[in-house]
Amino acid sequence: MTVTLKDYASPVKPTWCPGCGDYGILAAIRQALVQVGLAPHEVLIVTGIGCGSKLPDYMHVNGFMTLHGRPLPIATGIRLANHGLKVLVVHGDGDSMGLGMGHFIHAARRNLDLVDLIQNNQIYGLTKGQYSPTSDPGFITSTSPEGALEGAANPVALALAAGATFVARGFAGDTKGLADLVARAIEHRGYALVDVLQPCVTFNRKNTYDWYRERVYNLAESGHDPRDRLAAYQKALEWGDRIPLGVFYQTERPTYEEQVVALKEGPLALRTLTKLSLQEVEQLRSEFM
Amino acid sequence: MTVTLKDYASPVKPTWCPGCGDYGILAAIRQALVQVGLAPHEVLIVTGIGCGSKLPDYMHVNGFMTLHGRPLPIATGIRLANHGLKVLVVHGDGDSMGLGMGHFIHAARRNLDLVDLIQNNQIYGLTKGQYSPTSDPGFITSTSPEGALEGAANPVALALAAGATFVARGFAGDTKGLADLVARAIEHRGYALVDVLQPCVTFNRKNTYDWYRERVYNLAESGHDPRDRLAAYQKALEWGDRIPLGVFYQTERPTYEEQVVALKEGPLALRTLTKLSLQEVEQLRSEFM
Amino acid sequence: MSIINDLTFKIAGAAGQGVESSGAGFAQALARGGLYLFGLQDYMSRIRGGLNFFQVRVHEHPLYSHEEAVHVLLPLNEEALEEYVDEVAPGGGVIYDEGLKVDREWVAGKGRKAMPVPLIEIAKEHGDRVMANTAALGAAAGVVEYSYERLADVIRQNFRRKGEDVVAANLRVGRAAYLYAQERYAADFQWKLRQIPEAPQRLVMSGNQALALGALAGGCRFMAAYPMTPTTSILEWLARHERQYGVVTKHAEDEIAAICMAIGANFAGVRAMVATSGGGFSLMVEALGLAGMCEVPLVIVEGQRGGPSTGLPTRTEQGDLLFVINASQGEFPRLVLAPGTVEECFECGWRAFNLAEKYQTPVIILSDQFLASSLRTVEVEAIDFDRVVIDRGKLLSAEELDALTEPYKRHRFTEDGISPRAIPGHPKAVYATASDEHDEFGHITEEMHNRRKMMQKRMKKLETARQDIRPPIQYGPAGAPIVLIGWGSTYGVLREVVDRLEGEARLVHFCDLWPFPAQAAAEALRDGTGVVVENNLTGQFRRLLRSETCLPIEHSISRYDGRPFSPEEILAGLKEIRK
Amino acid sequence: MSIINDLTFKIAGAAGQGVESSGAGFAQALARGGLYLFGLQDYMSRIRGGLNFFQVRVHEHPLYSHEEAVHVLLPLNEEALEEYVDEVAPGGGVIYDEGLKVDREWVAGKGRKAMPVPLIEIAKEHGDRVMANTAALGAAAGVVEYSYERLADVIRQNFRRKGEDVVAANLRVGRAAYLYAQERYAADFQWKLRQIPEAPQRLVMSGNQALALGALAGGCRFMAAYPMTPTTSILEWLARHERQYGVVTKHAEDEIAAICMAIGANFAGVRAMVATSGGGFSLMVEALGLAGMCEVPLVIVEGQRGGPSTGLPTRTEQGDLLFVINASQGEFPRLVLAPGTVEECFECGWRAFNLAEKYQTPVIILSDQFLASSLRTVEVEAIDFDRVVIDRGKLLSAEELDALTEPYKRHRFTEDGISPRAIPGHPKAVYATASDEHDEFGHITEEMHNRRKMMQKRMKKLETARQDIRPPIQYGPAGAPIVLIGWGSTYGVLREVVDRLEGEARLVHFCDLWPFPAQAAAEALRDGTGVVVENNLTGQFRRLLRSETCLPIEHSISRYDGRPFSPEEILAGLKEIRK
Ligand SMILES: Cc1ncc(C[n+]2csc(CCOP(=O)(O)OP(=O)(O)O)c2C)c(N)n1
Ligand SMILES: Cc1ncc(C[n+]2csc(CCOP(=O)(O)OP(=O)(O)O)c2C)c(N)n1
Ligand code: SF4
Ligand code: SF4
Ligand SMILES: [Mg+2]
Ligand SMILES: [Mg+2]
Repeated sequence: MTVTLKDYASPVKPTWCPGCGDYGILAAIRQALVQVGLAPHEVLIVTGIGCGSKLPDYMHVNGFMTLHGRPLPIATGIRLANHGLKVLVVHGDGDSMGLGMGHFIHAARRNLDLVDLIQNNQIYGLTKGQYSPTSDPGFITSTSPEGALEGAANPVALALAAGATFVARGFAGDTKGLADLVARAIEHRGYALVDVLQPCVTFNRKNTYDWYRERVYNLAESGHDPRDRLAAYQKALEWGDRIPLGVFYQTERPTYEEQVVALKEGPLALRTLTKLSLQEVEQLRSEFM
Repeated sequence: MTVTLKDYASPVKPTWCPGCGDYGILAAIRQALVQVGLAPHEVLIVTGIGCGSKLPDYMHVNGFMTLHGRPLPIATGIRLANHGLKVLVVHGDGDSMGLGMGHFIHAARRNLDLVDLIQNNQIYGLTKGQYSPTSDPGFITSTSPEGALEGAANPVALALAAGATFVARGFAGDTKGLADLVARAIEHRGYALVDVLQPCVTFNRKNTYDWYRERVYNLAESGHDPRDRLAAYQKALEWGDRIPLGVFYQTERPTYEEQVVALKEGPLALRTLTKLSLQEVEQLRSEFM
Repeated sequence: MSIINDLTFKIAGAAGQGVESSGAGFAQALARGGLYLFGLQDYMSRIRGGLNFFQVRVHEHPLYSHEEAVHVLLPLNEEALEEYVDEVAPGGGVIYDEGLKVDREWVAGKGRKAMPVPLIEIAKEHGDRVMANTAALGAAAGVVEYSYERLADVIRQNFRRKGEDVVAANLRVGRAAYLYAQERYAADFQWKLRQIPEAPQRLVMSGNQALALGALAGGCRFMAAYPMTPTTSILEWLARHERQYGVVTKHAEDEIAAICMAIGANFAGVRAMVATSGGGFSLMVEALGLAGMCEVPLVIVEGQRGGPSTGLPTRTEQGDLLFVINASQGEFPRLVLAPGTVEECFECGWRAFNLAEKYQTPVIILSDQFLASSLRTVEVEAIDFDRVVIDRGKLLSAEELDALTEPYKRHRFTEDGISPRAIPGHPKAVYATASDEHDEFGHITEEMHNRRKMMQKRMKKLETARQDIRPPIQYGPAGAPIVLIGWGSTYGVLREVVDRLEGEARLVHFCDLWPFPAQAAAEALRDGTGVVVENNLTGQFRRLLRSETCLPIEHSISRYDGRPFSPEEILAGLKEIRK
Repeated sequence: MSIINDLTFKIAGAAGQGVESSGAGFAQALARGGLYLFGLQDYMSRIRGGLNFFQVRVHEHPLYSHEEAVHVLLPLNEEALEEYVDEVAPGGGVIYDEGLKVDREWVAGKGRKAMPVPLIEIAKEHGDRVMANTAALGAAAGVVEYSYERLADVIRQNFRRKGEDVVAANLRVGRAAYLYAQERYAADFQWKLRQIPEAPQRLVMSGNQALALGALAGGCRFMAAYPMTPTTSILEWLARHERQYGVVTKHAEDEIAAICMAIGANFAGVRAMVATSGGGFSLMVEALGLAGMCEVPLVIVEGQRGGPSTGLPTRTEQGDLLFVINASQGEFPRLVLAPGTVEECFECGWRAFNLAEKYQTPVIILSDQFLASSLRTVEVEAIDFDRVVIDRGKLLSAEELDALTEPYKRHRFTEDGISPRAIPGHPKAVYATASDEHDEFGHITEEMHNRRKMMQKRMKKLETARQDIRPPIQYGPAGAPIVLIGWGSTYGVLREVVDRLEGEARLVHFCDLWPFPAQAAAEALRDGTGVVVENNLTGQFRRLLRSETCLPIEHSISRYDGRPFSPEEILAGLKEIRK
């Protein structure tokens, strides 16, 4: 039985603003899942809190809409409990680069087999337009009346420095390209970052569809070699007139799950839970005698 | 009146294990402060919780021994309240790279004028020897009985990716060299990371004085140009047989404090707090009419 | 017969349709005309679409609460009309754009007046389509025959930044709609609004605004926060005033950082605060204890919303009372204030900083979404800047420090538990303190006797602070048989209930909650049938009262669907109880 | 006259001198001989230096508490001798290395026997200098004339990993010191220890160990934590058993991550827990509410230590009771269990997982440093693996899911509030849930009626859970005039006090604290003079009792210096009260 887009259809209507980049991301994720042939029950999407984090409500899929900033550690627990599930983390730039910054770095170095997709609109959408860690310096919002004073957090550069094994950037305005990228991220064995440029048509009047379109270019087409970590880092620092899209870096390293001895026999969640055997009890008791 | 080492002397005897690398760091910090000519009342050392974080108790200086993982945001508040104080953050690898990872990245991109010194013993000392985010992969401890399964967090690489303006590494076994490095960090205008390799003689039997001594070499002597961010990144990834010490990267960028309009007239803490003037009251009221 | 200056106006529509700005503009126009108002906001956790409303009750006398009945409904789409038409009082009317698909018969059949106006057409003809909301306000004013000039004032002010032309066009649109509606519907519409000649100017203010203003007046010079409904606007308000009032604001990377920054700033000698909601406060709990332990002053605004967890993020609740009183490991002194009105918000705003510095410990202001976002007209003198005092407690001046003859002890044992405080930077008062138990100097020690004295010293401050804790506010006739007991944001609605019950009920309202004013509470509650009214499910205040006074209050009225109480609802609840 | 099998032995010295390992070894040797013991640990928050001790009380009958008087003191340095010599009972003695600078006259003048032994010399002569602690244990055994063979057993076991030679050398050292001390001092020393022939084997276990063991037995298969005294050893213990028992442990990057991981694992269908102390729990507060809201089972061990903030990180306190009961914004069901003994720790360990899955909500096990680290001998059957039940509540099996005919509703409204639960992965039960208020399917909604029903549904679980809440345990004669009231780790000491007061007092001990067993409490406390005994300053349990039962207990005995109660201290407190 092949999976089709219809399998992922949900009756719930998105609450996003018309034109929001999140529609493109939703379409791309659905498309990617169909491309790789995963059925809804095989997939679990973990999100934070923010406009984009409502995504699992808008498709037919297992989902857990958790806390602002915390989907990554929750996904970690899910993967360790059931590495049979394909886990996608989907969260905003506030989620991932604000409250969740620590978890983000640790997830990258931990290399669990999951996809980490950032809906990066460079703004706090759901709380109505404050600047975010990824906002361009000088960006004026209600909490940065004199313009953002900090250097922007760069998910791609940070993931590289943290040791991520797959690092990519997509654009919500290019559903097709994004779907391909997400499909590649799903197929990557290990932690896969997909930083998605996502226009927020309501609160970010700077980084619009047009603003991004004028700047983005394709890394693969430009001859970038995704096995070269240093080149990837150099590309990661590029931002402004030209913004690279595509896979910055990909490498192989054992996943965390693979290395956990207790998981060698298969997912924990699928084992039947039984009482300790008499022999086990005896052995444990002997520790205390 | 010149400042001498004696000015920083405290009657309190350190509780550290004999031979602990923290003694070297304490000596280096005192030495550096004397070198740059700062008196104890001009300095404030903010620490977290861990063996090394007890440091302010062992010298005569303003200090705030705060929470595990939180000295950076506390130091941020202190700097914004009184940028007349020279602020040093001193904390462990658990502090800075575990609980405090998010704050670390944000501190680096924020570029407040402060020194961030990590007592990096690649272990949790005070809680008796669990592996830390900076532990070498494969390192066996009570919480990593099969060896640490994650890539080590690399403070230098992360600080570079986050946009830090001064990034250095020192070694607690070389007090003199470390003192110089700390002095340079103090004199740097902006966020200055000093990642210090600190032997824990009790719990880290791998990364010992000898282990480090056999590997460390001096960046400056090796011809590294600290203005080259890409080269710095390349050097940052070096770890194993050879471990670079010294300044990886230094650049100039306006500090955060400099950009805050409300701070242009000098430190907030030194202004006299008065009631609003009649005119101010009138103006504020008019907003609501 | 006309009903003059006593009505409720409700504008409702999708997020993004301008419900809030229109409602606020109309409210302002009414306040300018000397009328009192109470404005209630209701919005969903989404940026576009859904259904929001802004409801303004208007009167000649001061108002403290909304009420359920609506007299003029202004739905901006069909859904809003359908949802709210039943709230319209018999004889009341619905003003809507002619273009909406509305069955006039159906509305009339419900006994409500359907008053279609070609709002979009008028906007297009006299200005631009985007001015349809101006037309709606104009029409509303026309139906109730309120002075168009007052609305024009507000239009002029609000569109000033967009240029002369925009102002002029809006004025034309508003007036055309006014005349259209007045001509067709006013004669047949019972409710009227008239401006009060020579009425004094008043302020229209929300709880958040009053709090921010109070904080600024009270010397707050640093605020760190992470955006979170319903307190984001406090940060935003102070950020807007950063340049002119020398207050530094920091949108931090998370709530833990925010509270730590505020602790750092306070430690360094600057009055600093944070504002958040329950979820953010949850993250602040560890650092709260740090402030308590190290005796660092700190002001925290906790604006409650529907819980648990993310819950109902844009709605109201009083679900965090016992949480904030007991939050963080171990025992240390804290003060908790729960203002009930805009005036109390302003006062708590500055008072909290005095208490925090006086007792060198955290002070929590417990607000909620309803209080934070509801608007009220208040007299200019009620927001009393003259009464503002800046009392920094035992803060040592540079001169006092110069004169020190003994080594400075940051945590000196004293009778009242409060140690003279030096801010770091003075050569005579170089000290380090620690979140570990410490001695008088701040040095870490585990020694038992010191420990006991330090615990006693810190907790002594809570006892000392009782001198500054205010007894509950009582309203209504002493000896009334029913005693309504409330705290925080229910003040207004309970006051209204007391008024309506004319002698049958009185109100005991708690603003100062911790240390709990047990004795005053026991006295105030001695007689009558007590009814605790709370916006939560488990009766948290009732439990607190029992724990602190052993007074078992039998009755309670509770609501926990994210919506504030209406007076009607409480009256119904009381009827139930008295059965 | 000799006193047989009733003494307290105390080894004290600097951190790093081997106080803990020596004490534990000696304890084991005694337990092997059929004796009962209670071992109390006391250590500072530093890795080397300072002053730590390990105190072992020994008896022929089961012990539940330490007591103050020491009979054999084994100081490893001068400081330890000076600090503790006064605790030695008249006639008791001090065994120490000849090389220590000790004024024998001064010790003798205090009425204590000075018993110097050339421990280091003996160690050097028969083995190696590092074996001085073995010599010390040998000497101690010699003085009380305990069977050297039992000590030898333990030496053999503990040094096995270091090779034959090391074992042999230690055995020689121990024996030499034994003989030396016996020869010189035993005749003149009153206290003796004799092994009990044919006594059954017993377990020597700490609270942490019992908890970890109980959790493992109860099906815990995932644990995430961030190291924090006093619960780190739970993580470490499970980590050691990871390979053999298929339990995954994760030392997380922080406590927030730890609880989130455990929530993720539980959500995915694996019994998972976290362990921390108050500071770490503070950081977990937000996610606690997530589990409550999304109905995810979760077990949290909170080992209390001296607060507030970092406080006294290696010491004990019962300061977090009201915090854990009220933590997190909004209202949701949680259960709180506070075991008082090693046996209760084991039982709570597995019971908590059943409760968490049955009610699909967080269960908190409230322990403390004293309970976590004190050792006790318990009968093998008391750690009762047979009674362990694994009850996963309304967890739907794959077969049940296959048979579903209607769309699966994760949060279905039911009579008892508990919805049948599917773990994600089954094609018939694809669902998403949210920390926002949601409908039965898990979809986000702000609708009022659903909200009220969902709140009621969740809180209904707390009512349903009352069926599993146990009444307080009563010990001692019914009708005794004094009623000692305690919770958690004070069980043992209060039981001892009851025994000593022979009929004058009884004990009411609470393990299950939330939902509070109000009715059972009221019944148990009806008669007698109540005295609440708590390891905190503000009387948290007393306040809880008042809030839940309106029972005002007049008397209390409290301690808040980070040290556990001794029976002597409570007896003195009672005397004070009875005056
Ligand atoms: C602990 C906590 N703090 C604050 C919030 C309020 N909050 C909700 S969404 C959000 C930010 C949203 O920004 P982002 O993550 O970029 O998502 P977007 O809305 O832009 O998609 C914030 C601050 C929260 N829910 N929880
Ligand atoms: C919130 C919190 N979690 C855990 C702890 C316990 N703790 C104290 S120190 C420490 C780790 C120490 O490691 P590190 O930061 O590397 O410092 P070191 O002792 O090695 O100098 C931990 C986990 C704590 N104090 N606070
Ligand atoms: S506010 Fe921005 S991010 Fe949120 S739904 Fe609207 S367009 Fe999208
Ligand atoms: S445990 Fe390690 S880090 Fe801590 S004081 Fe001892 S040597 Fe230093
Ligand atoms: Mg965003
Ligand atoms: Mg360390």
